[in-house]
Parts: sequence; C-alpha cells; structure tokens
Amino acid sequence: MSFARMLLRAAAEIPEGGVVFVGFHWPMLVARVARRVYGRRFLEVYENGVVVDRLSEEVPTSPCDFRFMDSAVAALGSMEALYLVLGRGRCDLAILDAPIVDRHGNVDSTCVGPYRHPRVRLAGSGGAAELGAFGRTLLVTSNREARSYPAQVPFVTTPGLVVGGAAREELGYPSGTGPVGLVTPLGMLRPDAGRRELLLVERFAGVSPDEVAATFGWPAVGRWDDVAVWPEPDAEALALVDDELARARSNFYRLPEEVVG
Amino acid sequence: MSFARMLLRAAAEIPEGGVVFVGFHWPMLVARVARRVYGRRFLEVYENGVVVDRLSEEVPTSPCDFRFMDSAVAALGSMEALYLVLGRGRCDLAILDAPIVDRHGNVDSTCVGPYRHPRVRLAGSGGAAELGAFGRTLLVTSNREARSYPAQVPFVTTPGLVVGGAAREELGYPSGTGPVGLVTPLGMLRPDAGRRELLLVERFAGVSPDEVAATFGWPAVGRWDDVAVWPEPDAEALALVDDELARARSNFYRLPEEVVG
Amino acid sequence: MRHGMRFLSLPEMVSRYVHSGATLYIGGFAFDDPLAVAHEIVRQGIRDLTVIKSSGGIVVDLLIGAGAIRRLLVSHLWNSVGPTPAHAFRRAVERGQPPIELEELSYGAFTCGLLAGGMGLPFMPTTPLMGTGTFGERTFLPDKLATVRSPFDPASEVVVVKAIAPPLGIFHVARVDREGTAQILGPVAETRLAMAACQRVLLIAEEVVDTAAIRSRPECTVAFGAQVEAVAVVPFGAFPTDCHGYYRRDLAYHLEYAQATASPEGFEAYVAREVRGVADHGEFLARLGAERLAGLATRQERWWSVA
Amino acid sequence: MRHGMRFLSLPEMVSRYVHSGATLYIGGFAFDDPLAVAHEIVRQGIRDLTVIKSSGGIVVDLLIGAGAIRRLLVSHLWNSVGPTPAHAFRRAVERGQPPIELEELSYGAFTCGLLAGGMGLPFMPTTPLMGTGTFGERTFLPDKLATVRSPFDPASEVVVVKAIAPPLGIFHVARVDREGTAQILGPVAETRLAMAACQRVLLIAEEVVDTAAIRSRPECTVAFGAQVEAVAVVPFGAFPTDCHGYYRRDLAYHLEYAQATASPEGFEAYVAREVRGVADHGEFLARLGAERLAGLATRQERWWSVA
Repeated sequence: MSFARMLLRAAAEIPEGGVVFVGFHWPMLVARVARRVYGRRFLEVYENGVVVDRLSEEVPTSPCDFRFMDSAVAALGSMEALYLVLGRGRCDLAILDAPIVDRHGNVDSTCVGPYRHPRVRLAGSGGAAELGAFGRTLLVTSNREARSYPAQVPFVTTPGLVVGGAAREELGYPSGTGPVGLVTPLGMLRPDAGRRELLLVERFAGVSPDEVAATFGWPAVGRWDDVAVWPEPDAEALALVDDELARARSNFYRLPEEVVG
Repeated sequence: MSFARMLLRAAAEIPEGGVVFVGFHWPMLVARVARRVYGRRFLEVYENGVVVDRLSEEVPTSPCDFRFMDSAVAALGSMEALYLVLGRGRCDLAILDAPIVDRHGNVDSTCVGPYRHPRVRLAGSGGAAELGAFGRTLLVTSNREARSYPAQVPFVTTPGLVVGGAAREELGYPSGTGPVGLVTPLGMLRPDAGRRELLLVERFAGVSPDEVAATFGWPAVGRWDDVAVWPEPDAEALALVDDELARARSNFYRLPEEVVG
Repeated sequence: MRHGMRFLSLPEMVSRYVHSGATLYIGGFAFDDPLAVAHEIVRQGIRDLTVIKSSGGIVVDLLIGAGAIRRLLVSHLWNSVGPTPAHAFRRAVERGQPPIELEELSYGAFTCGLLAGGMGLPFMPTTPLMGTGTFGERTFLPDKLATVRSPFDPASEVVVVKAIAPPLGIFHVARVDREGTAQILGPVAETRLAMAACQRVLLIAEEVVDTAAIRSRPECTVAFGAQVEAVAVVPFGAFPTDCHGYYRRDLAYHLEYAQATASPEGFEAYVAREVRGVADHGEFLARLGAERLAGLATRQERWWSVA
Repeated sequence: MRHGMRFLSLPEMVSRYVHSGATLYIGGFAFDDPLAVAHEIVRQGIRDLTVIKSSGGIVVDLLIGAGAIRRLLVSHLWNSVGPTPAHAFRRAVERGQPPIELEELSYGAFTCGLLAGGMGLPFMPTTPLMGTGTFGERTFLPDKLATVRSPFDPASEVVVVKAIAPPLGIFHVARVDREGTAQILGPVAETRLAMAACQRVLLIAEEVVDTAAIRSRPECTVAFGAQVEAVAVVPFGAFPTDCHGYYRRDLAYHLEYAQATASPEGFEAYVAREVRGVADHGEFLARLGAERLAGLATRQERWWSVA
C-alpha cells in the first residue's frame, strides 16, 4: 500500500501537457501511473534518445527495452536527450530514482560506504547527474529504511540543494534547477523556503511522528501539525496501480516486499 | 580546353577508395569527372550531412540540391560531416573552390578589397574554413586572371600554409592538414619542400613562362625546366568532360567563358 | 497541451511573433529555406531585424534588399544555382544600399555555436581559426570567438565559439502531426541544433500528416509540440529550394531572381510584383502555376508508408 | 576499397584486433550490447583490457568476472531487468575479486567526452558536476574532468571533460551492405559519437542487406565502409539485449544470468557451460533453441521496404 501511494503521489506531480525527463526504474512506473490513473498527457524523454507520448501495452524494463518503441514519436541520441532537451531547459520535470538521499537532496546511486571501499556497490550515475544538474527534479524512492536517508550521502551522484557545503547556484548549476520534491513511502518532502534542505510537507495516512523521526537522518519535520495528510487513493486508483504492478511483475520487475505477490 | 584540363587534373588527385570532402561549385564537378573518366570509387561527404558513393544522373547545383539524394548512403547533419568525419581526420582529401588564393595557399572566398569596404563581396566561408583547417586540401580554381593570385589575400577565409606570418602548425591547426595542391587553368601548384608556399610543379601543354609570371603574384616557378608537363587528355576523356559540362549547363551552371556553348 | 502550441496562418504567425527590431533565427541551409516567410515579413513591412541564418540564399538577399535587416549573422550568402551573385547583399555590403551590419562565422563555428546554445552550455571548442579573417574581424558580436588555454595541455590554445541562443527561430519542416511533432526527411544540416538553440520555435510545414506516419519514422523527428510555439501549414513554403520528400529546387527561379534583382530598380519592381503584389503565398504560387510546381514534385510513397 | 574494410568471422576479428592489454571501446547502451563479443574475448583468454563502455550491463559484468578487465571506464553498470545486481562487478569493487580499476563519468559527461573525441577537439564543456563524487574521485584518469574560466564571462567556471578517443571500438549494428555501410534502426544513444571517437572501428551486424535497403533509410546510417576496419556478421549478436528492428531483449535470460552468477562458483560454472563450453556464438544460440529466439523476433517489413 505504501508503495502504491508513493507511485500515485509521484505521478500526481507530472504536469498536464508537460515534458518530463524520466529516469530508469520507478520513474518509468510513475509515468505510466500518471497516464492510467490521472489521464495525464505529457511527453516522456529518455536519456538514450527515445521520446514517448503514450502508454505502451507492456511495461518496459528500461528505456532501452524497445517493446515501447511503438509509442515513440522520436528516436534520437543521448546528446539530443540529455542536452538539447534537458540541458536546454525544455523539461518541466525530471523524475529520478533515489536509492540514498540526504537532507540536502543529494542522491547517491553509486555506493554504500566509502567510494573506494564500498560495502555495497550500486549501479552508478548513468544520466542521474544530468537529471539533477539540469532538471527540476522529483526524487522517488521505495525505501523505508533509515540507512537510505543519511544526513549526508557518502557519494554525491546527483547534486542537491547544497553540495559539499556550497549552495548549488554557487557551483554553476543553472538557476531554477534542483530537487523540487522527494516522494517516499512515508510522504512527500519539499525544499524548505530557503531551499536548503528537505522537509516533510505531506504524509500518508497512518504515518507517525516516531516513524518519521526514525527514518530520516535529519530533523525532517518542523511542526507535525503543519504536515498535511495526503488523501487516501480510491479503490479505482489502487486497482489500476495493482494492474500496473502485475504487468511489471510479469516483466520481471523486482517489487518491494510488501507487494511481491 | 584549359577548364577541362583543370577538372581532369584535379579529378586525378582523388584517391581510389578514399573519403573525399567535397566543397561547393567546381569540386562537385571534379568528383563527377573522377568517377566518369577515371572510374574512381570513393565516398563524397558534404557539409550539410549528405554522403554519396555513386554518380547521379543529373549534376546537382549544390550539395543542397537533393536531386542527387538517390545516390546517398547517409543523410546526417553538419556537425557529423564537418566534425565527426572531417574534423576527426577521416577524409583522405578535401576539395575546395578557391576564388582568390595567395602564395601560402590561403584562400579568400569572402571579399575583393578590404573586408569592411570590399570592391566585390563574395559568398563568404560556409565550410571553407573547416575544409582548410581540418583537411588535406586540394584547391581548385578556374580563374586565369592575375587578380585571383595575389601574393597575399586581403581576407583569409581558409587558412593555408602560413597564416598572418605564422606557420599553421603553430596556430593550432592539426598536423598533416593544409593545402596539398592548387589546380589552376595553367597547371598544378604544390607546397614546396619546406611547405611554406605554392610552386608550379606541373603545367598544361602550351603554358608559357611569361603566362605564369604574369598570372601569379609571387615567384611561382623555381626552374622552368623542372616543371613537368601534364600529358594532354585523350579524346575520350575530353568527350566525357564535354558531356558533363553540357549536363551542368542544362542545370544552369555558369561555366567559364571559354566553354560557354 | 500545457505548452500551448497552436496552428496559425503564416500572416498571423508573422504578425504575432516577428516584430520590427526583433532577433530572428531563420532555418534552412539552401534547402528548407522559407522564402514564404521572407515574403510575409516584407509584406508586413517589418524592419530592423537581427537575422541569424547559416546559409543566406535568396531568403536573406530579399530581406536585405527590402530593408528588413539591420544586423546579419551568416556563414555564407549566395545564390547557389549558377552560382550567381546575391545582388542585394552585394549592394548592401559594397555600397551600403541599404546599410547592414554584417557578422560572420565559418559554418563549422556557426554550427558549434548553435551546439553550445542548444546544449545549454556557454561555449564550445570549435575549428581552429587563428589567423583567419573570420577570427579577426568582429562587428556587432565582438566576443563571437575567443581562445582558452586547455586545462589538459597548457601549451595548447583552443579556439572557442560563444553559444548562439536566439530568442526566436522560424523553421521550415516537411511535415507535422496534430500534436506538432515535426519531421524533416533526409539530411538535416544544423537544424536539430538550431531548433534546440532557439528559445522559442515557430514552424512552417508542408502538411499535417497522421501521427502513424510520424511514428513510422521516429528518427526523422526534429521537434515535438511542446518545443514549438506555433505551426503554419504552407505548401511549397520552401520554394524555390528543396523540401526533401516533397519537391526539389526550382533551378530556373533562382536565375530569374538573380536577373530580376540585378539592379536596385529591378529589385523594387520584383518586390512590388512578386511580394507586395500578392496577398499571400498561395497567390504567389498560383501565379507560378500548378504545372510549374507539379514539375518539381518528388513525393515518394516510402515516406508515408506505415506498413 | 583503399581503406580495406573486410568481412571476418567473429573469432577471427577478435583474435586479430583485440589483444591482451588493449584499450577497447564496446558499443551499445543496454541495447545493441554485443554479448557475443564478450563471450569470444573470454573464450580466447584475452586479459588486462582497458574497457570503455557507457552502460555496463551483462557484457561488462561477464568480462570482469572472467578476469578480462584490468581497467574500466563506465557511466553505470547494472543488470537492468529487475533490476538485479551485477554480481561480478560488485564482487570486484566490494571485495577485489578479481581486482579492477574503476573510473566513472556521468552519462552526460561520458557523451560529451566522446563528442569531443569524435569531433577531433581536445575537450568539451559538459554538465556542471562541481561537488559531485564523479568530479572529485579520479583513479586511472586523473584529468578526466577539469574547469576552465569562460572567456566570455570571467565570473563563470565551466566544467569540461577531456576528449575520449579510444584506439579501437567494437559496435553491434543492425545491418550492413557489402560496402560496409552500417545502420542502426531506431534510437542511437551515443553510438554516432562513439564510432567517430574511436580511431579504428569494428562492427558486428545482424545481416548483410542489399544496398537499396540502406539507401531507403540514409538517415539511419551510423558508419560507412571507409570508417570501418572489419565486419563480422553475427545473428543475435546483441542477445540478450534489443536490436531494434530484429529482436527484443530476452528478459528471462537477464534473470537467469543474475541467478547463475550470484556466487563466484556459480559464475565459474556459468562461464564453463555457456561460454567456454561452446565453440562459438552459433552453438550458444543453438543451445538456447530456435523457439526461444523466434519468440524475441520483432522484424517489421517497413525497415526493408524500398518502395
């Protein structure tokens, strides 16, 4: 249920008629949920040069899984996608999977533990640095564990609001870019007014202050009473998400344990 | 006749199996003559992204005259042609029309007279600077007048062997690039051993020392006896060139006065 | 769609977006040259434009002669059939009739400048141009080119071109679908880079096709609706240059233009007759005659097959 | 042809061109990933390679586990179905079994490095990466990234990436003609840039087609014979990833690979069985079975129509 809410909440951020740069993994499901549940129309741009404007029958396992090429309006290259579209500021939103994320919205998709002697080695950047450097970035994660939310990530794969002590604007990142939200199984975090760190602004029903305190490695709540509660999705929305997850599972998606059927 | 010899002499420079970057105007006719008279097989690359490997029925008036697209094996863009092919050093030869050329092989295709107050304004660079910067460049010209061969061009559109007093290598041009020949109605000039200026190394039959001295604005001959005589083309070759020129004329090519029929 | 792409007539498009004093990128590189747009700009009496175009051609020559251009950035300008002189350009540069400010880049540097602008980067290394007139002569873009020392080789100075990022561009394309997905069939020259570089993009297209045709050739897509402000459907909008898949260049027209515009008086008469003397591009085409246009057609079904 | 492109078998190609200690770019970006090449490299016992690849995938994971790689430059490495861990990569980086030297660039910076290398330019501005681990951590490419002050804005420091210009690259493409004109159908990721960047290019292709098919889609051409050293025709050479126009990825095989290679012993058994246990890619495919391969086929006639 929390995974479904996470997908739904993230999908609700996709602007009608917008151009959305979609990262690997959950962002691809988020885009599908936005079409199926909210009926949103938008353009999906992928780092390999694929541009898609409609739902494909099957859930692609990655942007390089060309079972969704029939829904494509453009087949370009990575320079076109990452720079001529994203770098040029044509995207309304970039959606990025965030395995480990810190208080400043820096994302680590490279390693757990020190870079040269990692406890766990992850996939690495791919275009994740570009999504965070050039995009208004919506971070999404299915993780519930505190280790996924340290105060400071060991390795900044994707730059957040403050990188190595300096505000991102000072480091040459274009203005108007950076994380605009972090969707977690607990709720939505947003940059605070000073845009320096992520605070929980919306929680899902049933999420408690203790759970939040135990999860985030920084004080992620100002006043608990100011945290909005996101309305529970209706049965129809959940049924559509369930169907989407069944399709994903049939294409070998590894889903969070709560939904593994 | 001198125009036909010029086309034939230039065409003979095209290497069998080579990759040739072909500039606008006479170079396009040179490439056709190389196929028709010498049976050469080679790839023609054009700055707009067209890559051609065979003769088209009609003579295209420019690389952007797509009546020759049926002979194309690739339809790319200018970045691909000018940089990914030419800039990367993939071309065996670049053939460039040279309206005005000086002793160092600098070409002016921009203006006669001072740049800001030209007596005659020409078309300007287009890709001519790139052909000279990145290519082993064969310059071709149909001009016979001394004004086309000053000691120093008023405006360097295409860099030669020495540019503004400095050797091209010192100015950052890649090694192995630069003019390798200048084909004129009088004969072929080549860089001298020190590669600093163009000297007549081959003349067409009937060309006299006086004619050479009156044409080139620098001492373009060492010892007259060292200047080879290019064998006169046979009737078959001339007939093919005539046919080619007839096709060009029917597509509105403005040919030198000697051949205007 | 949120981004509000809309279909307009060409006169509406020009009057809404192209104002006197504006900076305008014009697409095409001796193919897809939108003469229809130049005619409409002249008909509407727009002046003092800063025009950026890779290859000048008749489009820019006409705009110069009609007094629509104050500043011009090009890589070359000629009438490529013949070739014959671009007379209005020559009169402007040689005699100041009318005066224009001219800035030039080699086509490679021009392309790299668009690449930087299109990528959202401030500059780009480009062709070594040291010692050339193009590097040395600067007019209204005094910082068009510069050198930087390579951080990887302190002995090496590298020529760089400043990003070109025009506020507005107008491009001729082959076809669009209802959503504004636009395609060019065949070579693209600098089109993709230029479309990315322009902050706002206007399109004129030969026709609106079913989205299935677009999806059968997704590698030909050069823009999608969300990148585009407005589209005008203008058949033969690139006449007399080629629009690959639709028609080829009208060679004779290039010569007729050169002959007609060889003198200032001839130019004025030409504009009065061919531009101001017609209501719109449709009337211009009608005067040329259906037979002449049909003779240029090259439409091949393979571009429309969706099998 | 003067440039001497020739057709070879895959084993011949690998033995002639890919030597222990060489630096090798491997094409593909989770599509057109040439697993057939990785298998052949392992079968021939080639070691100590410096491998450059945008997206690691099974191809690189296998080469790491088999001890073929000493140094690796990638932008990411995973098994994208699932996704599941790339176990050999993890063992190498987490436990040094076997040890590799790893250097990383973001995919954008990697692309810009290839763009510079492909254009013949020494470096390229790229994604601002200041403060990231990718900018800060350097191993065997200590000057992979740097900053330069913009000559157009002295207040601005710009991140630049050094040109990537590998001496040798091997790429899977969809089809070639007899002259070696090569095409990829569909999206190309960084392929065009990488092919230009590599000094020498080797291709493996699904099939040889008539030149008429090539000429009907000239916008899909990614290389021509004169750029290419040698071509090997290897059907299903990109299995288990997609080759657009021919087949789609085998999802189950990705999982089977992950499960089989989860332990070092499993990895050894997998290589003994699937790689060293077969003579060539044909035998590997035969073991998979014609039915399984037929189930992946996506061939659409539109790519072959020359109407």
